[in-house]
Amino acid sequence: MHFGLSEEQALLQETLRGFIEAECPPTRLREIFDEGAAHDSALWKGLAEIGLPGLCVPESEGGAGLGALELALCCEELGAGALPGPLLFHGLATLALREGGAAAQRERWLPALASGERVASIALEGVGGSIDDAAGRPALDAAALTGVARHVPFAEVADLFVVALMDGGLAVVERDAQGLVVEAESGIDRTRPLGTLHFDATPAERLETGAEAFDVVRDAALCALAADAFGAAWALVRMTVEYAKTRQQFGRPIAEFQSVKHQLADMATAIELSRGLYWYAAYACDHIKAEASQQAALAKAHIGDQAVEIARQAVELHGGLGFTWECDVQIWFKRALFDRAFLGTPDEHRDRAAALGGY
Amino acid sequence: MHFGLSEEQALLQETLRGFIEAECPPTRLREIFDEGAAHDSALWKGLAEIGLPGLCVPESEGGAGLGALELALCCEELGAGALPGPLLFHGLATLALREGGAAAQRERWLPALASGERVASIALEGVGGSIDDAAGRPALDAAALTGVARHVPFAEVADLFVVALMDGGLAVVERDAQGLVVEAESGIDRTRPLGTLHFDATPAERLETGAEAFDVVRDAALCALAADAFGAAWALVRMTVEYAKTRQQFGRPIAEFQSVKHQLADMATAIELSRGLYWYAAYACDHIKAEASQQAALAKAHIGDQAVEIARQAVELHGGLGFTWECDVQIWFKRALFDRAFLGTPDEHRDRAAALGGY
Amino acid sequence: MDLRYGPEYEVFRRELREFLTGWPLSGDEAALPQAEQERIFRGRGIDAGYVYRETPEAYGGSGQPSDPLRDRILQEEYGRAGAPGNSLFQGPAMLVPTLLELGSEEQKQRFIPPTLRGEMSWCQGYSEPGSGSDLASLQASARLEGDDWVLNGQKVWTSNADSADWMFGLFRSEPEASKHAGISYLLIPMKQEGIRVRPLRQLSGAAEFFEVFFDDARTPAENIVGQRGEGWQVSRSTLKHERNLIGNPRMISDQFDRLLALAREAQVGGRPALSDAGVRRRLAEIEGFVRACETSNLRMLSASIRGEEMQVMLPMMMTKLYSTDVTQMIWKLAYDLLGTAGLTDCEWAPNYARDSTPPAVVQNYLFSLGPAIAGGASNIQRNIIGERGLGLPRDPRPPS
Amino acid sequence: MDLRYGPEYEVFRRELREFLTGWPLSGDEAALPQAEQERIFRGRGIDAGYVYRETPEAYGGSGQPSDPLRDRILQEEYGRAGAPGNSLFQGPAMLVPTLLELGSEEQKQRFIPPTLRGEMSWCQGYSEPGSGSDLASLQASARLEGDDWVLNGQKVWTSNADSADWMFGLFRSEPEASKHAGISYLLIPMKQEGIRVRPLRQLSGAAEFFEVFFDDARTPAENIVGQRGEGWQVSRSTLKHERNLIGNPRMISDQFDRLLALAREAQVGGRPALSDAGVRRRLAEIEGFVRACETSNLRMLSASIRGEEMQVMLPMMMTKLYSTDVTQMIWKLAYDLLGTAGLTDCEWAPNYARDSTPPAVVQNYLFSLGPAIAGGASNIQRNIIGERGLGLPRDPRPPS
Repeated sequence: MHFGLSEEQALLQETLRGFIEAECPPTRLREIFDEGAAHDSALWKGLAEIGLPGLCVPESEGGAGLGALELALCCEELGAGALPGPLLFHGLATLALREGGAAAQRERWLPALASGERVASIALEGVGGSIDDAAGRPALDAAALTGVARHVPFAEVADLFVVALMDGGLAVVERDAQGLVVEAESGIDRTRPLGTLHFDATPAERLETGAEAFDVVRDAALCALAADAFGAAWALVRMTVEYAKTRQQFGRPIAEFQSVKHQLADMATAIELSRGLYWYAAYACDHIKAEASQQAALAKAHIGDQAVEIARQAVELHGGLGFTWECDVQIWFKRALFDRAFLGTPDEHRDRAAALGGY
Repeated sequence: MHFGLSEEQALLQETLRGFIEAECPPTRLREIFDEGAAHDSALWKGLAEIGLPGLCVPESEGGAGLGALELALCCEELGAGALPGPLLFHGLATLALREGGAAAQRERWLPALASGERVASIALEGVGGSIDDAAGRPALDAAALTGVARHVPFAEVADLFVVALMDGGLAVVERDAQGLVVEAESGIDRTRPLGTLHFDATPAERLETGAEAFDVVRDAALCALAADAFGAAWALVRMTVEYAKTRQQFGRPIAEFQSVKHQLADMATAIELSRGLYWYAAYACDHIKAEASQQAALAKAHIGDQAVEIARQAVELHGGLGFTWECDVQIWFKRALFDRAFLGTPDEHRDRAAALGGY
Repeated sequence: MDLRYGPEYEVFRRELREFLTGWPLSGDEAALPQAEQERIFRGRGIDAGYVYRETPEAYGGSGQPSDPLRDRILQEEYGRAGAPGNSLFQGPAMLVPTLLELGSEEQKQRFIPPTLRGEMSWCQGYSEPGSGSDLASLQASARLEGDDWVLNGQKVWTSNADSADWMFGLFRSEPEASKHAGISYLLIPMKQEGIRVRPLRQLSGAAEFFEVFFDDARTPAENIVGQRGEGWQVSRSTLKHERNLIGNPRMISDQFDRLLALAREAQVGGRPALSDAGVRRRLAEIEGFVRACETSNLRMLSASIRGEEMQVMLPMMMTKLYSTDVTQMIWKLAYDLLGTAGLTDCEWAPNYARDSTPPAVVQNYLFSLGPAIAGGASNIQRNIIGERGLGLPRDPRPPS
Repeated sequence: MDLRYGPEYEVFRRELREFLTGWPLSGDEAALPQAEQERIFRGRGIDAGYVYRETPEAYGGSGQPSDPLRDRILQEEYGRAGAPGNSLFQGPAMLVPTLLELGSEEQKQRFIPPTLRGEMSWCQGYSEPGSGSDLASLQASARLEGDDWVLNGQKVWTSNADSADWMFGLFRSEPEASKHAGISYLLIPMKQEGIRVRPLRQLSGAAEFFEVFFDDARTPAENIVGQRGEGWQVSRSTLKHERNLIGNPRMISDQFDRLLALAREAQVGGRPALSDAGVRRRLAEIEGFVRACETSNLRMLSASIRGEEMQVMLPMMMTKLYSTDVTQMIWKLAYDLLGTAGLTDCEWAPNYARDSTPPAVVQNYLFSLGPAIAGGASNIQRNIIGERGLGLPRDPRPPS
């Protein structure tokens, strides 16, 4: 019995953390953020060198064969560094192919995704606005896809999309397929741009067991977003602690004011004690299927809310500076807003958790 | 245009405040509270001497002819002093008779109620548990009342009850009417004991325009409870401010700890700025009928919640002492709990306010 | 208590409404540039005794006696008509009252009339990067050299610094004096070589504020309001005027109305948001706070009508802290109601606002974080309420 | 990460369950008084190596090596069976570990075995009316007179003071020494003339605690644990043991289960509470906090199994503050679900609890206010988290 990270898992986090510190420190992050060019090919290449695009790809297709937990652990680091790039969504797409693809489909697509040669993304939201609302999703008729998918991360960059279908299944669409028009959205989080996909009889291939894979991908996605928000929230706490130690007002660092100290203690407590929530939910995705959907919904809702509340307080504690574009707090704040809203708000997932929990 | 107290209204509050300070200081309050004998006849007589039982009784029947606003202003003082006794409910009963009674009914009952010679109470809740749910209330067949009314204040003391009926009307029942059994409840607030009335073909008289009067009494009651909670909450803030100034820990008064100071500032702000809410709602009961029901529901819900939250913090700031029976904080805490739950919880009144507000 | 306005005021309101039918302008005037139209209509308001009511006619106001209830009616009716009345710009709203109270006769004559006519525009130079809630620690300096003040340093959070003709600001003129005693209140022409203005982008992406850098900028020695070293007191007087503006009573209520309108259009879990018990209850909970703001405001207005401001000192101290929180509540729920549309900036724009150009909810949500910071952080407000309002002891101070 | 217990522990659990089928007792033993039955079954647990596992056999324990996972399994299975295992009374739970660490050999032999057998009962004398969160300021005094300590002063919040045979407590023995250095840790017989015990009624009306008054009470000089003036350190060791008891992992979850059961029975606005979107959402919100507690607990258990407590210092500091809040959330909603039934104390008692004597929700609600106060107020916890956990500077201290 061990509810903690194995050496391999800890090493995975350390490696990614080290990579982000070296390759995307706040100065570089700021450049990417201000340019709005969130897919930095050098960063992606670096991630590929440490094998991360293949994290969830089976070893037989050139990946590391790991699961939702390891993906979430990586996402904590992505959130902590607010790393721009499609890794989270790419990981989910590979998971979808692994779980839903026939052998031939896996062999056809996964190797190039594992190596990072090609980038994949997910398109789970139609025009209905609710994650389980299939009616608004694109429909696949024979091999032709028609409809609209909104809020697709890195829509302008990905080579491949895993698209949720009106009938509950999943399909794969290539970027250059006929009749696919990509429209950029003005997303709130510049580290992860969004777009709308318009399909007009676009050639697409149905994944063999897509309906089952949808549940797996959705639950893993909720855990990954919770983990990203967790990492972002802790980064905000650390940033604000450092600021409070140095910012002087009334002749002393504001950290000496008890109300500031207590606010920081409450922020740290709220986030630190929710770590196990995402750990457990992600572990359940891999090993305790019966609990996975409810735990993932709870983790997404809970950590999404906590992270945005922490971000709000981080802005406030940074004073006027926190309200500026210059201050890095905004980068993580918007990261947390994205994690909270993407694939459904906390209220929506609480409604799901209540139903899944039998109450 | 004057949204403030007239000289007469201010004098009314001062007079009652002075009376309570003189006749029911904390020492006397504590005796009454520990004995559980909340109807103190000397106190009632004193209130009668300053005319308060007749506050809402028309001048023609020996009262002061005032309205829901003046009743609420008095209730603020009752709450501030946690004064034991039936004045609030008696006032509402006289309001019901005034609004719902035919001339003969008013002449028959109001004079003795105005003078304080007899005590009245209200029985608005049946077994349904919701203030607007008439189905659970007692039914009047000819002049015989059958059914159960719960949570009737001073059920064992009142000479007269105004009872809400299943058909939406109101009836008057005398204490010694045949077939009326009074069962004491173990109420949470020892300053205002409760009982259940069991009617078995009990003689009762229907008020002429009871259905209209019910709405008036309900709205006035919600304002009165909001005002009582308002007074109780401010008393708790004052009490806690005084305690924080004197209680020493770590070599200084705890009021010097910034987090304590800020907590007190938040408590005071939450309550002080809701004063206008009860003022306005009560004024609306008297003068702007169209707004009365919604404003009263909002005031009851809002102030009820704020007062209990303030009470919770008052307990916490009093430390171990606050958790004891000895400490007077508990008296006001339970007063606030009563005001919050009696005639419906905040959630219920928010549901009503939403419907009344057209959303 | 009596919420009726009384016949005299009803007449005033009726006449005012009649007057306001003159806006928007018609005929040839309707073709003039917007700013010119506003100038014309504001001038008519001054002539009619509706605008800049208490400023003497000699300085370009309409010289009416103080009457907070007329002020309220004016605010309500001008607001309803969307007509240009008292300018909310910092010149007319903050500098003019300060000059009327503490300026020299020459300063009054020179600055007030063009400011009220909108021909001279102002920005405020108070905050600095190192001096936010602890404003008195400001470092920007003024040194008297011959007949000029020579200014160096930096100001921040300055609205309209790019367009303003003049700044009223606080500068440290007596470096040897104690913190509060070394500050002077100066009037500075903005269009000069020693002043550089840079837009300050907010986290929402908008740039409504500026940074102002002084590098041997100059202003004539006589452009000081009050005495050397008394600038802190002078600025408190300005802040008093700011606080005395009880504010638009509808400000919070308007935001709540927009929230309600949004809720009528929004969906939660695929169903209309208003059919959801949880949403309705959150709305009613917020309405409780909104009505608390509204009625507190009404109470302060009443006290001010009767000259009983001292009786409402406590609610006056509390109002900013409270309305800041309530504004955040409103936009937090609005943001939630967007659902995944909250992922994008400007996608959602149903007809939820009164005006024709509704700013995006996301922008409002982000902007609602500002007031907790601006003009004295919420924690400072709590100190003031605790110490001045409740009589609690001051924090222990570190050795200075 | 691996939440399976592994074969060795599955065997342990199977054997334990088999053993626990022996409770309740049967046959003639079932007729014995309850306390006697518990004593018998606890003795069997000691013999089987399940109870007081780490206490040496010489002192009446079962002398097993430390194994937090076995401890957890024991907690779970004893809890499920409702069987008497490790006593949670303060003697076995707090004094015994302290004596094992810091007591003299004579003290261990004299006090531990009868305490574990339940033949010697204890109460704790720490808090005083003037010394709550600032415990080290305590004033109750111990003066060595010949061969006895002579005790004066008052203790408060003492559970079981009416029935306990002995008290372990803190007394100021060196009045000249500094605050923390003047305290001794003494063992005191309760049944003596100089000690008076008075029940302390809580705001809920229950009297689960006592005040203890010392008026020249006495205890022999040798009944001191550790050295004179070192009582503060000795008591920290006791508190360490208290903290090391990570606590019943199901404590918060059990309360949430009771809330859910209540929600299944309750009505809101005349309809089943669970059909109300707002109620369901509040429940799910609380469940998020509950699962956070549960999984944090699991994490701390894991760290303790692997001897890596230092890696979870931060969550360990935070747990009390957090679970206090969560408990309040649970009972606040429960109280709300009562509706107007919350006006009366004991009216509502559906089958919402596992045990046969459900305490009223109102009582639980009132009781849930306690933990924020007891054992170090929440504000003190926040100071600790801020200073020790996040490395923030200490508050400025007043001149002492």
